[in-house]
Amino acid sequence: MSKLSLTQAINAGLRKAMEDDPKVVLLGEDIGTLGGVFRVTDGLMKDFGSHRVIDTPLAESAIIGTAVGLAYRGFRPVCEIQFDGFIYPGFDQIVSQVAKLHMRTHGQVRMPLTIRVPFGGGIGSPEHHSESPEAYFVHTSGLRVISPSSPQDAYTMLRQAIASDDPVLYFEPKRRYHTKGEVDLAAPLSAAPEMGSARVVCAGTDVTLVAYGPLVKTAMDAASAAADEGISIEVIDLRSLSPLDYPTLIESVRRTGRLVIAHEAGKTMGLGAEITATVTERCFNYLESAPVRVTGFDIPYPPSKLEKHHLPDLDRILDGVDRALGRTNSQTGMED
Amino acid sequence: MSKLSLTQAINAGLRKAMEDDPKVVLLGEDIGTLGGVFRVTDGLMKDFGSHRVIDTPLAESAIIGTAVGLAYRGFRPVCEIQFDGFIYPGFDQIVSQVAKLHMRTHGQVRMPLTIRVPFGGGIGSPEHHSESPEAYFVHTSGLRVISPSSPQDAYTMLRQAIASDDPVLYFEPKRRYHTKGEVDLAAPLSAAPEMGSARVVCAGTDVTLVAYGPLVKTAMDAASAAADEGISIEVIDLRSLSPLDYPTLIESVRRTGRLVIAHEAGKTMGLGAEITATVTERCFNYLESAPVRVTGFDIPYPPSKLEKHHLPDLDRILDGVDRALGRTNSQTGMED
Amino acid sequence: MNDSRHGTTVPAGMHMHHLITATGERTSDELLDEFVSDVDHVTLRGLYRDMLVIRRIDFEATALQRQGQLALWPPLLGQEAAQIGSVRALDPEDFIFPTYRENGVAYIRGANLAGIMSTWRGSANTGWDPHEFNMATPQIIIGAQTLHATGYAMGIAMEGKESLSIAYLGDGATSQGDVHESLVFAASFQAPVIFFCQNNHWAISEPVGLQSHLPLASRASGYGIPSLQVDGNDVLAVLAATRWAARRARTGGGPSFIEAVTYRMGPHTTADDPTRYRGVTELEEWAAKDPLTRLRSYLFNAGMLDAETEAAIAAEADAVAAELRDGCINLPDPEALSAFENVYVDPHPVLDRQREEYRRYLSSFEGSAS
Amino acid sequence: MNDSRHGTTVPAGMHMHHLITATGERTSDELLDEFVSDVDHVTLRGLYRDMLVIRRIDFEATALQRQGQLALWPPLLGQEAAQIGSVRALDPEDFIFPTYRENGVAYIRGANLAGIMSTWRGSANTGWDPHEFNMATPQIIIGAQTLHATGYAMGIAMEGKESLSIAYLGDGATSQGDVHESLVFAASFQAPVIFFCQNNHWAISEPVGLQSHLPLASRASGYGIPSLQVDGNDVLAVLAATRWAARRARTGGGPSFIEAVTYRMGPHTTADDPTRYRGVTELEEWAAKDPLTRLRSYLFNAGMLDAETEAAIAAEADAVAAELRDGCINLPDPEALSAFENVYVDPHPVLDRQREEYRRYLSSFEGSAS
Ligand SMILES: Cc1ncc(C[n+]2csc(CCOP(=O)(O)OP(=O)(O)O)c2C)c(N)n1
Ligand SMILES: Cc1ncc(C[n+]2csc(CCOP(=O)(O)OP(=O)(O)O)c2C)c(N)n1
Ligand SMILES: [Mg+2]
Ligand SMILES: [Mg+2]
Repeated sequence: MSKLSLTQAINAGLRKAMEDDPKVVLLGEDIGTLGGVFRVTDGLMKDFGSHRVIDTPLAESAIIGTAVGLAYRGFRPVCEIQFDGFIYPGFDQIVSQVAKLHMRTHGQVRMPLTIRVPFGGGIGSPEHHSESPEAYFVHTSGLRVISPSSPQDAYTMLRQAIASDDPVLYFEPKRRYHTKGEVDLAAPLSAAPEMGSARVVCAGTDVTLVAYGPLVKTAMDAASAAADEGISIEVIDLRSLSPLDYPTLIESVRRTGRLVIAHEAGKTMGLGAEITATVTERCFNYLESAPVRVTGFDIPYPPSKLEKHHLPDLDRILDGVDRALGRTNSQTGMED
Repeated sequence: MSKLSLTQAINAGLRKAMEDDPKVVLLGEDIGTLGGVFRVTDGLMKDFGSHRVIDTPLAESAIIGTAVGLAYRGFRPVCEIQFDGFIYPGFDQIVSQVAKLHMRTHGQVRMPLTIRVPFGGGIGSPEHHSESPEAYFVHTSGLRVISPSSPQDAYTMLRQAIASDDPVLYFEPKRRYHTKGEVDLAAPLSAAPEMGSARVVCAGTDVTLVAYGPLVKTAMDAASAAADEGISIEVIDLRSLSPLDYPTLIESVRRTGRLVIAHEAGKTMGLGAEITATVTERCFNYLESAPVRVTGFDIPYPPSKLEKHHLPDLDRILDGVDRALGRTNSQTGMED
Repeated sequence: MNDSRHGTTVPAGMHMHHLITATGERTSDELLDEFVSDVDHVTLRGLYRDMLVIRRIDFEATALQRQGQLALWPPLLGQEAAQIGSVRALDPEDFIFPTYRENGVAYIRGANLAGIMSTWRGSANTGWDPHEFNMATPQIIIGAQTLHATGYAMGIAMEGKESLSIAYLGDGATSQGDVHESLVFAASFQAPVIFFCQNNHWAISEPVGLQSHLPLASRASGYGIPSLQVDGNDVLAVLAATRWAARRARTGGGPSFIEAVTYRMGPHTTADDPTRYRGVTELEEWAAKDPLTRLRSYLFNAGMLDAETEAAIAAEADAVAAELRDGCINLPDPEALSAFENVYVDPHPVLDRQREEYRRYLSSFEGSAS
Repeated sequence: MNDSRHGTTVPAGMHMHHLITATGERTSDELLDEFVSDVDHVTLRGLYRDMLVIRRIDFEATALQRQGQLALWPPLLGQEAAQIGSVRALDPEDFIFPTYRENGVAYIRGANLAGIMSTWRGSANTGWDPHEFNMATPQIIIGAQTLHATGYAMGIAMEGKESLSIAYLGDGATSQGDVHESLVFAASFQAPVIFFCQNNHWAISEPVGLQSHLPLASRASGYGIPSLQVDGNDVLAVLAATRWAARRARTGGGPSFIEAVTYRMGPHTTADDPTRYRGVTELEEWAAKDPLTRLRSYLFNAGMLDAETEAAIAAEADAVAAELRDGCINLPDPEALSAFENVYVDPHPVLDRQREEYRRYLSSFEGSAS
């Protein structure tokens, strides 16, 4: 066991994957000499050479598109998109090529790409540096989408993503980059929970609270605070956003009868919509109240002095829990 | 009143908007001399000149991006994206510029762009010609998204979109392009229903069936068929996908207690998810059963010989209606 | 705004390489001659046969579309020399990234005719295994494949292999951002990739002059990528030009850009009506430069073609056409549930559930009337 | 894969235009001389003052960031001549589309200092009204603004006006697809747009040689867009080059591309640590070419600058800095509910409901302890 920050855990995961498989190559802007703007790839170019850790020209469509070509050639490219807001120039290659090539070729061409995306807000950044674009990719068939919330998951899930023969979007909760945790660097991948599985990170009986990435910590804090008031929250860390692990969610909601979902992305068509819809379909007779979404607003990401309002925090989550429990809450009395 | 096809109605709407406002200009591939691959812009270059109907070089990001520049200059650009699957190269400009510029400039710069997108399947086309990408844009704050289902709406809503100072994605149900209908070309816009409003196209009492664009006709057919069996379906044509007209939806569901949503886009994170989530939040105590989604599968659009399976048709919609009504249906007995 | 119509004539300022004139005379070209010094008359007749066969394939497919057997067909009529000259310059392990129009290239590479048709019939996503023929399936998103070719070539360079990739692209494609980024990456990493641009003068209804006032080949020079403009209706010159680029790629010379100047004699696809946007004079002009006619004249003059050999080639082409027709018409419709296959390599519970739901739905009709 | 490091030296092969050498001598340039024949010593001293003031602004903002008053700052240190020479060549109605680094340009255009800071403090999305100053707000998406400038210029051409737009871009930006598409559209429609590329040798940690082996200005020629390479640390030459491009734009000559060769003497932003990727020798080399020093020498030699005038300019700069600091520190934090403003022009019921919900949420804390 080693105590690592989330960035160090990702770095270790990249290193391990590169050691294990010479076909793993990294592409991105500033990932080589600089080691990435968040130092996630620190030291890798020095140790593996500039033919495996490739500082690319400044063009995201090309980062993805050349990775597709490398995959045709048998490589397993890991692309870094520097910030969430810079993934859109590469959107066409992701949606029309990466996601579709396996089906287009009847399974004959595999696209084992991993696309790393530092995402989310809360770090006081200017425009385009705090986005939560995951819903676009969850809606895109052919992709897998995951997001770790702890150093151990960051390490393990990245290795799983790189080992996966399907393309994987790997969303890194950048405001938790400095969170430290114990990481077992030696445990075999075969012993790890499946990449597509959610995890109950805190058992509870009154309400199921679902979060992923940066908000898992916030959700855990909310659960502790609620416990003081005698409310028992079961917190589920989704880990996989596509596919969603419905068996775990459904089992929990059938027990608690109540559901709250938290994410930073805007409410409309965010992950909360899909989870609410499917859980309602499959747990209709178990639900005591309507699932509650606690999310970012439907606005472009605001100036950083306003982000504390936009981002769900402990209080807003607890207010949502109150709503799910039918307790007095900020919206009590609001006309429907 | 004139009897027009949907394409003719759009053509008439463009013509009217260009006559009314010299700042309206059209940009797109093959829209000039050819009149568009669907002939939607037929005759407009001849009548308005190549400075207002602009055949652009083959580059979607530039079609959107130069339209942004034209909007800065006071123009009201109408961009044509030739087919749904070709909008992704322009995604970055839409998401990071078009959607955000009004907020970025504190309302000082307006982006009155209209982006026309023929969308959806059912016309036997090859890959990338039958997509339903609307959910990506509904999730994008700062945009409005609409889709007409009839020639009259096509005409009116296009004029409203062009007149709107907000950017509007206008999704044209291409497999209904040849549908004919009466269009009142002279009625003033002020008399038309709001661009953001849904419409009850068939009143009913047993179940609310929501559709938009190409599936409105299918939904109407389903309602007729169901009527023969004594089931009364209320069909709502969404018309506006963003914002969604919840008052209309909620009023209906509170009456019927049951909801079915149909769309061609994949199920996960499709419009059905959002509608289910919000209606569940706001009608929880009125719902007799879980809302049902009848949608495309979560797959890349299949080869055209398979599209009849992928696209919701009358039978699949009726099966969904049966599910909502608790009648025997194809999924009866399926374990949850 | 510039109201003047954009021209379709090739702008001057670049040397256009030829080896066989439109009337069938062999000329010499300083750069290209050495690359075809080994090409004898038998080989040339083989190229003629190739062109004739793919023209026949094109006719047959067009006819099948008219008869409702294909959903769509993008004709290659007029571009036979560009397709044959380029593909015949390659080694089998060189990887090809085509557009939708390189159906002649796919045939020469060995793809099964019915397979090629399956995509255009709408019964399959692909008609061949890209790894079997070292050729990707048709790319419809304009320009996207040029990045794939560049990445593939970066991979070749990483491995230190003597191989290459080739990206086919059209004149219209040169405007796309992806093509630019390909040139940037290819130049930066000195990737062994050939950008083979068929300037067929039209992007659906848009003349090449709308995309560029200059020859497309001159675009490459700003990236430091050697380029040339070749008569795309001269199969020998195209062969030579592609060999020039291939040698550069194999010997560490990095990327090259070839503009093969040719003409799309048919519609953009069978869904297109070119009479709406182009005149007959232009068509007639180019008919006079037909790639088959000129090689035929050359071979006739050289005594390599007579009525008998011509008949033999025609018979061969007819046989290919018959095989194509047969294969196409007999293509089975795909199974309903195959729509769920190959979306992912590994199991996907959400999709698996949808598949099971649809299986149940389909079986709910079993036994029921109608 | 090419394992060799990509160089940062400007490749040869293009003429670099100068008017004042690094040691402060006036030289002559065949193309540029005529464009600055009216520039007298007083004007030159004014340019010096401009540069000194924006350098002072840059220092003050950097200091404010270190003190936690700004969230981030992208220094312009070293690029004063490129920014001042270009903006001073423009007319007020010419529309500017900047990147995030043209804060000196914004100041010269008249934008309020506190306003400029508000974006970097995180308290506002914009610090000025683009229509008031004919200048868009900072663009963070690399390359995106070049399309906006091109479209704007297309609009000017449609209206038949004698005006222009200018897109600022960096060396790294030249790799983006959007920049290519801008050049394609600008050339195709002969739009009156100036592409003003500040090659400051770095894109964060990436040397310009990674983006291109050739001078960036040579990229434009493949589109038929006239271009030139100018010493970006020579304010007079930059002024002249921009006037050359502006005259072309105003007289129907269409687009131009200017590569101003300069150097980013500071970090990429205050969040960056350039010692990780570049050596001190390079920095020292460029310090010797400082844009202020050379003009100062020139003005001193010309007797236009003495201790007194220098002190006056310094005092002016100090006053600007004080105003900046004051304005910045006193910027009010935005109101919570302002986050919902300006997302749309017209009412939006879904967002309005969210706003109302959040208003209720906020007011649920009113009166409560803590
Ligand atoms: C990204 C994208 N935009 C638009 C289209 C529609 N489209 C199909 S072919 C074509 C013209 C292509 O012209 P060119 O590159 O010259 O190739 P050609 O068809 O002449 O072989 C267009 C606009 C597309 N397939 N992809
Ligand atoms: C689309 C996009 N990708 C990546 C980034 C991150 N990024 C910000 S500045 C920068 C380097 C830009 O270099 P250059 O164009 O030379 O401008 P400079 O910063 O030197 O002025 C990068 C990669 C971005 N802002 N936008
Ligand atoms: Mg073409
Ligand atoms: Mg730079």
